[in-house]
Amino acid sequence: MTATGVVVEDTGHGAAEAHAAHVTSTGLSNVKIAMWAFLGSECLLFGALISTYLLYRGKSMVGPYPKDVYDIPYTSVSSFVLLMSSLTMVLALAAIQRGDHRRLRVWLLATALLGSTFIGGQAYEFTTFYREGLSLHRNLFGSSFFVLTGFHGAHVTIGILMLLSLFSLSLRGKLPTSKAETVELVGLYWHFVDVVWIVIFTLIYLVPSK
Amino acid sequence: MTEAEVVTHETGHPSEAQYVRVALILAGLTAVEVAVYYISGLKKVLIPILLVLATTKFSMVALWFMHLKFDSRMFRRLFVTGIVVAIIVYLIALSSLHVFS
Amino acid sequence: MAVRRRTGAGRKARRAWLTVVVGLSMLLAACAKNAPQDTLKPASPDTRSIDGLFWLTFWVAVVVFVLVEGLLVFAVIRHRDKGESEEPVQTHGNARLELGWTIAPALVLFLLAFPTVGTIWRLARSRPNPINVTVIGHQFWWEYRYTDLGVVTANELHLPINRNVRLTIKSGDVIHSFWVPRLFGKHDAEPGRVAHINARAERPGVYFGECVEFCGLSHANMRNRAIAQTADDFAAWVAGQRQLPAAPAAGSDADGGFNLFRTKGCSGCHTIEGVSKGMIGPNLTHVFARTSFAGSTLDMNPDNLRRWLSDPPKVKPGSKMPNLGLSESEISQLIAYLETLT
Amino acid sequence: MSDVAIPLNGQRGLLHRPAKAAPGLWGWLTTVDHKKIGLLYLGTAFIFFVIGGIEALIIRAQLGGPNGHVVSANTYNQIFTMHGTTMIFLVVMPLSAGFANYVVPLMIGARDVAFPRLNAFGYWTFAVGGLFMYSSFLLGGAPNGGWFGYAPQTVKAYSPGHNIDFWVFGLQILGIASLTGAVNLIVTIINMRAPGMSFLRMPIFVWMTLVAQFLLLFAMPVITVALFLLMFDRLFGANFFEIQAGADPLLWQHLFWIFGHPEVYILILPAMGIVSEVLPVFSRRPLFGYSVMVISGVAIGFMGWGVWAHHMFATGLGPLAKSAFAVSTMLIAVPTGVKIFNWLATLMGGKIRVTTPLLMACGFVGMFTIGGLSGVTHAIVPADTQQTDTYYIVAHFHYVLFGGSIFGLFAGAYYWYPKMFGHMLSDALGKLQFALMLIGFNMTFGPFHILGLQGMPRRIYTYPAHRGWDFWNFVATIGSFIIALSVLVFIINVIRSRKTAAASADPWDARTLEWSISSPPPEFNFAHVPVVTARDDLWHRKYTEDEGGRAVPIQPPPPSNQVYDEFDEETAAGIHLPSPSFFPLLASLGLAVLAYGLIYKAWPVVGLGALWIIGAIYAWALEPATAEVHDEIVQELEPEPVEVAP
Repeated sequence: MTATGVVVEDTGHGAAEAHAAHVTSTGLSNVKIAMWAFLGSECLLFGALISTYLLYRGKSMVGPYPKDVYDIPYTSVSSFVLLMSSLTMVLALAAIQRGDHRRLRVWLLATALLGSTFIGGQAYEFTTFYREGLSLHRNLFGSSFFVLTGFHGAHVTIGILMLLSLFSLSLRGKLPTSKAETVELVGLYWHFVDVVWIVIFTLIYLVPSK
Repeated sequence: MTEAEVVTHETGHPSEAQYVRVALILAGLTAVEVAVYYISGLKKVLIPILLVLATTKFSMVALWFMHLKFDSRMFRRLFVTGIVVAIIVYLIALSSLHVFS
Repeated sequence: MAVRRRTGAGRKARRAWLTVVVGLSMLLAACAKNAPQDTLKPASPDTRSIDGLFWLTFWVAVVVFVLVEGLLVFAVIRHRDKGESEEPVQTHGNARLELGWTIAPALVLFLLAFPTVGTIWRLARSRPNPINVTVIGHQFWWEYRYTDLGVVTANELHLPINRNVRLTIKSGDVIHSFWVPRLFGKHDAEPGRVAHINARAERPGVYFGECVEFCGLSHANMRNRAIAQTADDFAAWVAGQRQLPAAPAAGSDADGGFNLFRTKGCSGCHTIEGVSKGMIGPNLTHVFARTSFAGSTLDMNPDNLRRWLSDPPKVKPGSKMPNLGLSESEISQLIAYLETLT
Repeated sequence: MSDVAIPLNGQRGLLHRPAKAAPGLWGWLTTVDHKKIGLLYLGTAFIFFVIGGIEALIIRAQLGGPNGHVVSANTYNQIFTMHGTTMIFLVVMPLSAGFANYVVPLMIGARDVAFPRLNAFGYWTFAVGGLFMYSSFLLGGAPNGGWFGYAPQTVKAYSPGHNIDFWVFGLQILGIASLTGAVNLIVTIINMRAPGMSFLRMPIFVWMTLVAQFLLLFAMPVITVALFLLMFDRLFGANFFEIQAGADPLLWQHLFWIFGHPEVYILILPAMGIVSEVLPVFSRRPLFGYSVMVISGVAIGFMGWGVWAHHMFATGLGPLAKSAFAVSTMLIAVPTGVKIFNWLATLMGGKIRVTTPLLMACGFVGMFTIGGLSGVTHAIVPADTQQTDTYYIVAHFHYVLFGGSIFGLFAGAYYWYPKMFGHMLSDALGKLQFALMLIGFNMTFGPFHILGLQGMPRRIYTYPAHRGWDFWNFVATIGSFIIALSVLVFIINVIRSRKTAAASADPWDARTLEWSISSPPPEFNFAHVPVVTARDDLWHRKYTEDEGGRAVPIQPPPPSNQVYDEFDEETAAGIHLPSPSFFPLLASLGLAVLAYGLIYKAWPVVGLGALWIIGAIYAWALEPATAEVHDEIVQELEPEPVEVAP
């Protein structure tokens, strides 16, 4: 659930009265605590999917097995792409914090493009595996692999949607510097999705199957 | 990465150069991971190395890119609680399902 | 201020105390006359040690129960507002008390932990030279295969007294749970997994049991019986089970039933040694020697057989055996044939 | 609430947003006021409580005597599954959410929750999820796999109909509602406390709600994954639970119970919080050992994650795992015991006003103790292999869930009813309900202990005669109808309460902030945000302690506006309140459309549902964040007038 629909009215420049609602007990912003709590609970979600994969590793009765289909160099490139998208994301955040809206749009677009490249890579990998006989129905490896990486892919796609929304809002002048926190939230979500892929890439692709 | 000239921006966030340097290190670690995967000599030690590398990359992205190093401890507490609960609970579940033996 | 009626408060407290006493007395009147699946009447060494553990925990619980409930009711009655004007002393806490009622329960539980863990490991240990029986749970009946003795039967597990019997628990479809309360604690029958139960009877008799993990429509009709016999009765039973049933005399009702068995499709699901190889339903080679059938829900007699054969799903909803639409005469012939399978 | 809708201040968002809460139905559908949402939660949950109760009566009628045939096997399986699922997901959780939504902001001195529209979305998703699951009765059969739907039994091969699909998607929707509610309440409690309200000055109900919401935050994703795996198995032919493909039948049990056990603490902690508020007020003394109560609540929260496999002692876990989980289950009894002793210490030496909330709270302490004790017997693994899956377990969880949560929630209902509705519930009828419920409850679930020990399995739609079960089953059936009678008495009490005298702001002479404002409170709660100086702040504005430690009213009595929050029309108008919005409701309905589409594999409907949800979320995000901002401020805002809520 990405849209937090918060009503922290932006006091921005010169709004007169400081309502008690905007002064928070910890001085931190509501939406940021909400996002970190949400990311904490997402750890449990991906943890369960990864555990299911680890449980069923080496238990498939029929092929194809991980060794038959995995193309490590290919996947490491797409991991690199996602890693770099974290860099462009954080540069985008730095840009808006400096008030440089043009540079913000450049880096947002770069992040969205890198994310799309990653998703394209995943889609290609899925079709290749599918052609090699691996499917949800084929064996335990097929089920657990596709559901885990599919869930991650869905999260990346939602991230790309949010990045493009930020880009269009910025184009239409609806993303002022005072709204830098919105970009930071999308950034946190994006880095989290990248961090989950770091774990997936190691545990699923690199650690050899029994 | 030197701790010293970290804070160049008045809101206490690292500078752009800092971000690029962290990204290069992460890229390097990924390359090391893939390289280690192919070195047959390290077969027995492969899994610990991979886990260490993955944890390093994980914490670097979290600390630098997600600003956990610079923001309030509240965020760190929320995130780390989720991670710790997940790791403990799923390790117990997987070990009772005899995945590791 | 809320209106306080002194008598109302007293009456309420007494009524609460009365309920607790009534509840407690009901609990103590636990031993109904004939409860064949009563876990409080152990009939094997294992269930006796479980029973011992239960009563130990029970009496500890009773002490805590009387202490806590007594204090609760006493506090409400003794310290109820009798209309005095002054307020009570505003005590905030007492570190020593807190420490006390943290350590004390922990200690009691710690003492309980030793017998518990000890019994867990003792019950899990495999016993010397057992009789091996594979128990397979199917949707809605239990199958037993005496792998060493070459006997296959259903619903009723025969075992000799004072001999270790090692049950290997499996399932052919969903998760069931095999349990004869007076002989052993239950263990789930999980498909794709193998589990073991150590059974041992001390006195001959019929011990009742039931499937105890929800497994579908007729979960309630998936019962079983364990028949403990003396060594020679058991040997006689095994010998009987190993004999092939004699073919029925030509031209008799039984012979008609025999033909119906093969033409109406019964042979496709049921195995009768030397006649058919069907693996879906129970083995019927010596079906009439059993005291119950249809998941041990019906006693073995011609009337129940007739009721079962006329419409099996009505007796056991969801049973895989369909309603074959047999006529009365066909059912009579089939019953005649089944009566020869002793 | 002023009836005149003040015109929006000229900031046209993507779509027009009503400025002020409209009266009548439209006001309720678009409300973002935490009090109205709290009442919606409580009302909807009470309706489901009555439905769940009727299901219970059907079960008891079927089992009243041997070979019962009131309902068929299939109907019985649907009824007992829906009774379990309803009572847990549609009654106890929403009742706790309702009280948390209504009372927590008042207790911490806040004007609303952190994310009002997300709060509305949480309620509507809960309501939609409940109705969606109950629509299964009309569309071919309700879920019939038990409230925890063990895997191989609920895969397509053994549960062919759509029954289990409704269960899977219903729980997914309810999961979204709980997760959004958890995030909302966590941020509210952490970040929106009144000045001076440190963590250790918060009421215990707020603490227990916070722990329960963290348990929800981390437990919901686990069952979401389990349900997704089952959905992929049933709809798309995956083989997570296909035994022939090598799947492990224990995967579902582990995933479900890793959620399942924190879930039962989610069900009990709020009720424990309510009891910790009620007992001090009616004993006229502070809660005994406040900090120990907080620590034990947090300890239960953490240890709740280490005990789940005590639901699986009859499976092939192996002696090592069984011993470990036996010990951890015993350990978790310690903090629970500490809480009970602290409640007793609060009562001991108090001046106890025996009113209905107090009796309900004492009922909680009494009955929950019995449930806790029978719970400890389940930690004894060998004994548990005789007790699990029998009516002994059914007795245990009814003593903790009904004897515990329901008694605690009724204590909360009687305690906060004057605050919510502005008039009192009759104490006499309340005590009648308490007596009937206590007697009926013990008559129903006491005998279950006996039936369980006599080997009666749970979830059997019928049982033969000559098992020794007939008498106690009959007693239990009578008891269940007495419980039904007590609930009827409650309904009568509520209906008749319309005509009772108006309640003052502080009818119980209570201790916490929600009693410092009028009953029912104005929409903005506090005209002047309270500055908190002590724990149980309201009590310390009225009483001080003499040298003997006894409480004595402060002499000379302080002016009433220093104790209670009084305000005039002018200050009330100046307070900015979040504006209503109908997009949360819209987004919730989208979830149901998506779920129906997936069940019947009607891909256009799935597409429609997905677009509907995305559209509703975008419209919600792009909605103008504010209503009537005063004119002189409008000019100073930047050129881009419309702000975006993140």
